Amino acid sequence: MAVITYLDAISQGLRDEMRRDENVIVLGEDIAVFGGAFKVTRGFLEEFGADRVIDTPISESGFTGAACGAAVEGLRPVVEFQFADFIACAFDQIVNYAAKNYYRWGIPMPVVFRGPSGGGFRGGPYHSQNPEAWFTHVPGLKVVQPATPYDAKGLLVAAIRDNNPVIYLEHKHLYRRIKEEVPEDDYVVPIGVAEVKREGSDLTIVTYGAMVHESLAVAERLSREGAECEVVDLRSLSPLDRDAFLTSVRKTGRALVVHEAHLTGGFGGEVAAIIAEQAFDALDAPVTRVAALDVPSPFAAQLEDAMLPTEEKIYTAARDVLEY
Amino acid sequence: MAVITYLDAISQGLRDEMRRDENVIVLGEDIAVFGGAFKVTRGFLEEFGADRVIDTPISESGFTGAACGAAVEGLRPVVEFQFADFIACAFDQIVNYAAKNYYRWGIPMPVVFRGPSGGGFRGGPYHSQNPEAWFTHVPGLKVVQPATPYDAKGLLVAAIRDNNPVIYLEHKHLYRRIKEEVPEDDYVVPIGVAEVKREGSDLTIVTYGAMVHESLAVAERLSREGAECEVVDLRSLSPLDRDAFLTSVRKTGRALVVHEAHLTGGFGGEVAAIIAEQAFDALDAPVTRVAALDVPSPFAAQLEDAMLPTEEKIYTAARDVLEY
Amino acid sequence: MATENPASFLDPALDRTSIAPESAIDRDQLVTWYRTMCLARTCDEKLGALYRQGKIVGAVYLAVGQEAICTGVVSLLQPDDYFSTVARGLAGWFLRGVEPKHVIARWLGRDVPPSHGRELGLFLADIEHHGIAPYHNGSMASWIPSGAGFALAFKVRKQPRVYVAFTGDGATSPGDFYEGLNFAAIHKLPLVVIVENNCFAYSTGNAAQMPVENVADRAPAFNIPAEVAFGNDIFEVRRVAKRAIDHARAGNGPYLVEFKTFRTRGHGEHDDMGYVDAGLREFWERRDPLRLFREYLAGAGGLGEAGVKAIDDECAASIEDAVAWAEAQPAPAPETVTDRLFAP
Amino acid sequence: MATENPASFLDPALDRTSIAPESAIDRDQLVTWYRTMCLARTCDEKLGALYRQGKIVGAVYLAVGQEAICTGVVSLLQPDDYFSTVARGLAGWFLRGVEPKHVIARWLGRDVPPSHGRELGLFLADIEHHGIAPYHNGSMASWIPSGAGFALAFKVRKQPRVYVAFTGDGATSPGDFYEGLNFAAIHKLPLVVIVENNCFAYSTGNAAQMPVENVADRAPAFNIPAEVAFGNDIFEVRRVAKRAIDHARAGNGPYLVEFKTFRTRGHGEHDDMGYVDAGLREFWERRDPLRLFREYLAGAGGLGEAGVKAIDDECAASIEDAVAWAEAQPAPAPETVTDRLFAP
Ligand SMILES: Cc1ncc(C[n+]2csc(CCOP(=O)(O)OP(=O)(O)O)c2C)c(N)n1
Ligand SMILES: Cc1ncc(C[n+]2csc(CCOP(=O)(O)OP(=O)(O)O)c2C)c(N)n1
Ligand SMILES: [Mg+2]
Ligand SMILES: [Mg+2]
Repeated sequence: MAVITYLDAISQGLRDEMRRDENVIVLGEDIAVFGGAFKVTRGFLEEFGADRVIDTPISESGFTGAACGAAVEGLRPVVEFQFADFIACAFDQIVNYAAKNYYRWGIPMPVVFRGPSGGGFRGGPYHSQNPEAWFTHVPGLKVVQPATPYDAKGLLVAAIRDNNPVIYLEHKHLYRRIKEEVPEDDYVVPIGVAEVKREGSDLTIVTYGAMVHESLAVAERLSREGAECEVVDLRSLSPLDRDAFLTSVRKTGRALVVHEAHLTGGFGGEVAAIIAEQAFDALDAPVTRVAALDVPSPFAAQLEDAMLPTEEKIYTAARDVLEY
Repeated sequence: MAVITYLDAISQGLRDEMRRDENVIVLGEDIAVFGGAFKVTRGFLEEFGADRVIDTPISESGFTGAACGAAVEGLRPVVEFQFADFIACAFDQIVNYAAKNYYRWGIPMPVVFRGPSGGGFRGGPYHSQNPEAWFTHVPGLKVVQPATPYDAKGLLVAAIRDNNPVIYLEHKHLYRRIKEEVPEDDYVVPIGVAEVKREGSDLTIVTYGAMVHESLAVAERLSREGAECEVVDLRSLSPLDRDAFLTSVRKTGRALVVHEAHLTGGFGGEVAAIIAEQAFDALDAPVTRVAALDVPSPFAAQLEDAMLPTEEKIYTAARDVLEY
Repeated sequence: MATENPASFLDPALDRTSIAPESAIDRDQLVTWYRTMCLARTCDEKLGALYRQGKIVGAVYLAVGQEAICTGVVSLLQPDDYFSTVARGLAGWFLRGVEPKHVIARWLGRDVPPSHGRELGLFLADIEHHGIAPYHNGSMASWIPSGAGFALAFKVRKQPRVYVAFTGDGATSPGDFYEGLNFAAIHKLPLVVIVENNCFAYSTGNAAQMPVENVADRAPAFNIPAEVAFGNDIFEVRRVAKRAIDHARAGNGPYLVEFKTFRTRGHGEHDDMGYVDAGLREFWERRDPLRLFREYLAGAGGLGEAGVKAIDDECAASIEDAVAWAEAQPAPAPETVTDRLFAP
Repeated sequence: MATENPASFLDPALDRTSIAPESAIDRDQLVTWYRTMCLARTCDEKLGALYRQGKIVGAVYLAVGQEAICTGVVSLLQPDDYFSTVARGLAGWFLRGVEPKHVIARWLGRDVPPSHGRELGLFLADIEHHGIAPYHNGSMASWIPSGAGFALAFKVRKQPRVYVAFTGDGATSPGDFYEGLNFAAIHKLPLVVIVENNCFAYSTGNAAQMPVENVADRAPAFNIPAEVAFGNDIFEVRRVAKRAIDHARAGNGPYLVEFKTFRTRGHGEHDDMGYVDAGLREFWERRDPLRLFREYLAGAGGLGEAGVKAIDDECAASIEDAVAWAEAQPAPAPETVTDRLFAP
């Protein structure tokens, strides 16, 4: 098993599926000749040809709709948004066509929307957003957000094989920073199954995406201080593995919910609400959330750091919950 | 004071503002010659002329963007989406232009987006949606949702006078069903201020929009059974009047959150999470939510009724919380 | 109003009140098409009545006056071609074998396939049985990108199939119309766009929708061929649509045909059409497609008045039967509401 | 690649390496324009260096090779006209009085107005001081609808002002381009669209973006006039843009001008332009707008080699000063992050 980056794991999963199944095609801006803004599809055009690796004009709604139609006809398109921010331009096709089609007609639509998302690298207001909460509120969509190379590959393969539209949010700031051993062969990480990334008995941190890493760092720090955190990585937001975090919270009695998206209306509210309702009797402290401030992502480092949830903020909140 | 419908209250507020301020213009599909799909702007073309009452082509993104630009230049456009469902087509302009403009440049953009929303009248998947949660997660937008004619007029006037983009969601199913006395003259209902629509000591129902009426009906029914519910109508979701419902929950010790939008990822999660965190010590029962099922809005009456939160479902949930 | 002088957009040769095929057409074919159009008209009128009786709730949208277009176009398709309609495509469905009783049952919200009460009767997708593709019929023009996607699949698989997207004039204003056609034109996909320009998008006349006289005038933006034709003459519809379909099937890319037509009912039955000029209405009523076809069939077409009347009667009876069947169908069970959200 | 034979889209008369105004132009004017272009070039090159030094984080986007377009166009505007740029409009800003030091400070994320560290240096809106309108520069083409909105406000208020929306070729593909221009054309709004067709949208050549040879070929869809011109000759730019601006100001509605040009750097400085054919690069390098203008000025323009060099040196010095100033500016205070979310 080779140690590869999160980015390479995504590439590998996608390339392998394209080799296995000729129905898989990829489309998006600058993904063919250029190999993608982040080079996820580097070499794909050469290997799979222009029929299966399509450079589109800048027209997110148009190519999303086209992918949806092609999916109904049996192709398995994987759409790359150059930045997840631009998924807003394809919003209607996703929430009103892709999401509702099967419920209305019983006709499957196997399409994957890849959204390079998240901040932390000074991308400013239009290259840093975390759009998951727009989609977790839309019945009929699956939404996944891997934190590690292993999960990135396994969830992408699962998404491509799924017969439903899947929003696959890959965090740009993890692309080259995060590496691990990833099996070269075929495996899936099932959609809808969370993973306990670290066990602990004192506090449950429910998180996903980039914040898994900050949360694990906080857990290590707290462990040195004598408190053991259990870190539950949701991986899939929709469908949601409620049991995974409820079981954990029932064990620890304390819950901290962490994500990089804005606090208000974020998916953490949903998770916190479920814990508060379903694990009420088990709670020894209020369910607390750590998330980005409710302002657009600013460009300057000092401002972006102030806006994003950081290890420090998670640590402070965790301490508060532990000491409640 | 005349008794008027919710629909007429909206018309009146809009007409009055257009009379008072010549910068107010309206645009949307079929709003001029036809007076609007729901006749909110009936007679406006005749009174204010084609420069201020503009029938647009079907191009939500285009006329939304145009309204935003005109707003920066000092007009105060009120955009009508024929159905709130189609706001998805203008999503990018709203969340990425309107919402972020002031934060980025300090230049105000006074624009109102009217979205006739909600179900209950067999409109099917594309004419019944409640999109508020997409927007409450976007910093820079104000989001209001009136339940009564008085609030409908007062919030619309406030929205038009506000120097920020405001999403104004009016519930179609209230249009002609709900009537009350509404002052003919100029008043505003301030954005960001909730209202206790009914006082009570045993249970707090936090709700907004159409569900205010179902909640009040449940409160009456429970009152006959000996339990007094306090019904807090949020009216504004963003900014959110946290104190209003936290004060109430601290008094009653029990909270039920009710909205017509889908449960998962709905704004109720945010409200429940806030209560669970901020009023933890006051809670005698888990914070519970009642909302629509997580499926697209079906057309058939039997299915739509099964999908929507009903008086019966609210009643059952309220009883459970009271008896916890 | 752009439409005040409707004759201006009709070629004088087309502005006529009698129609005929160019070459001999099988009698059975003629009868099939006439029956289809008549059935659609009868069904639509019945739907209007059911709405007024309060049996259809919400709203109802009829295609009265536009039947020749989809009948003519769909009559040219191969069984494995796909098409999608918007609100005025009943005749096209019938020609593909959809039964009126199912349509009515769906308008009544009954538990019949494929949507089991979830969708309005207005919309239909049933690839398996009828080659009617699922499209997103909420937002106008959203079916142009998806139509391009189906056509892309045909092309990638080297199948000589076409996708026909019917669309209203109003639905040519959204960005999706542009983005979808752009994609189809770049890749030379077999997408045929049939614009049913009935002078209005809801209440909004052509002039308030677009700065050009015809939708077809926009075709240069996509470098594709386009034509404008009279849409109430089924033979003219077939003549023009054939060029479009042949072009697309041969791998030459998309083709747009704009048929000028008119809906003689409101946008929906709640709409009294107060925005329509009397002259325009009258102009088009004289050119009612069913009447034109009927006159031809009863006369030169050789069916005789009695032959045509027999079809009319048969349609009336079959719609009555269809209503009876539809009303007898069960409503969907409430507990099915959460079924079938995700495909296995 | 559509762009393999670049000469094909240039009128032979424009495919030239020496330029001159049609009629006499004030020496001061010429110097102002040259200085503006030179300042922009020098600033861009400095920005590239700061990026390579790691002082500008993330990415940096330069306008090298396109300076004649915005200089020429903006030189024609009235003070109360508005314009918006996308990624390659530095010279236009400078001509309107924006100072390089502010631009550099903003690229460095410093606490300077109007965005106080919130926006990339790439984007600028400052109506009050420079008539540069705030547009939504995240999503391509979103500025065409908003540009139409500004123009609508001008029209409603009967002001003889115009809005100029600069846009790339790639940004003519999104639906917003169509919806916005459609709206502007219907209402005959004073919107001038200046397409800087630099052959690529990021790495994607024109042929993969559009089924027509020129963006201007799409103008019939909007029933508006459009022209294609050589964008590296400031005099040609002014000649053509003047027609567009006069047309719009006179109330005749929108006008589109497509300037053919080239960016001689990558999409951003991280991009090595591996997708660009050597011949194309060379073709355009010979037509570098600054070089063309410089040759004219040093020769027929009457400034002499020394006169031009003095300007070059002055620009170099002033950019050095600007960097020093910018680096000395404070970073925004973290606690300001939540300020100014809502307007009072
Ligand atoms: C994006 C969007 N906006 C608004 C609507 C509401 N709407 C439904 S039909 C219609 C008019 C359509 O006109 P046209 O395309 O000409 O079709 P016709 O009804 O004339 O057949 C409108 C505005 C919609 N469905 N989608
Ligand atoms: C809707 C949208 N999709 C994708 C992007 C990412 N993006 C930024 S610039 C660019 C290319 C723009 O090309 P063009 O308009 O030709 O301008 P140029 O960079 O050549 O000046 C792309 C794809 C975007 N900003 N907006
Ligand atoms: Mg129409
Ligand atoms: Mg370009």
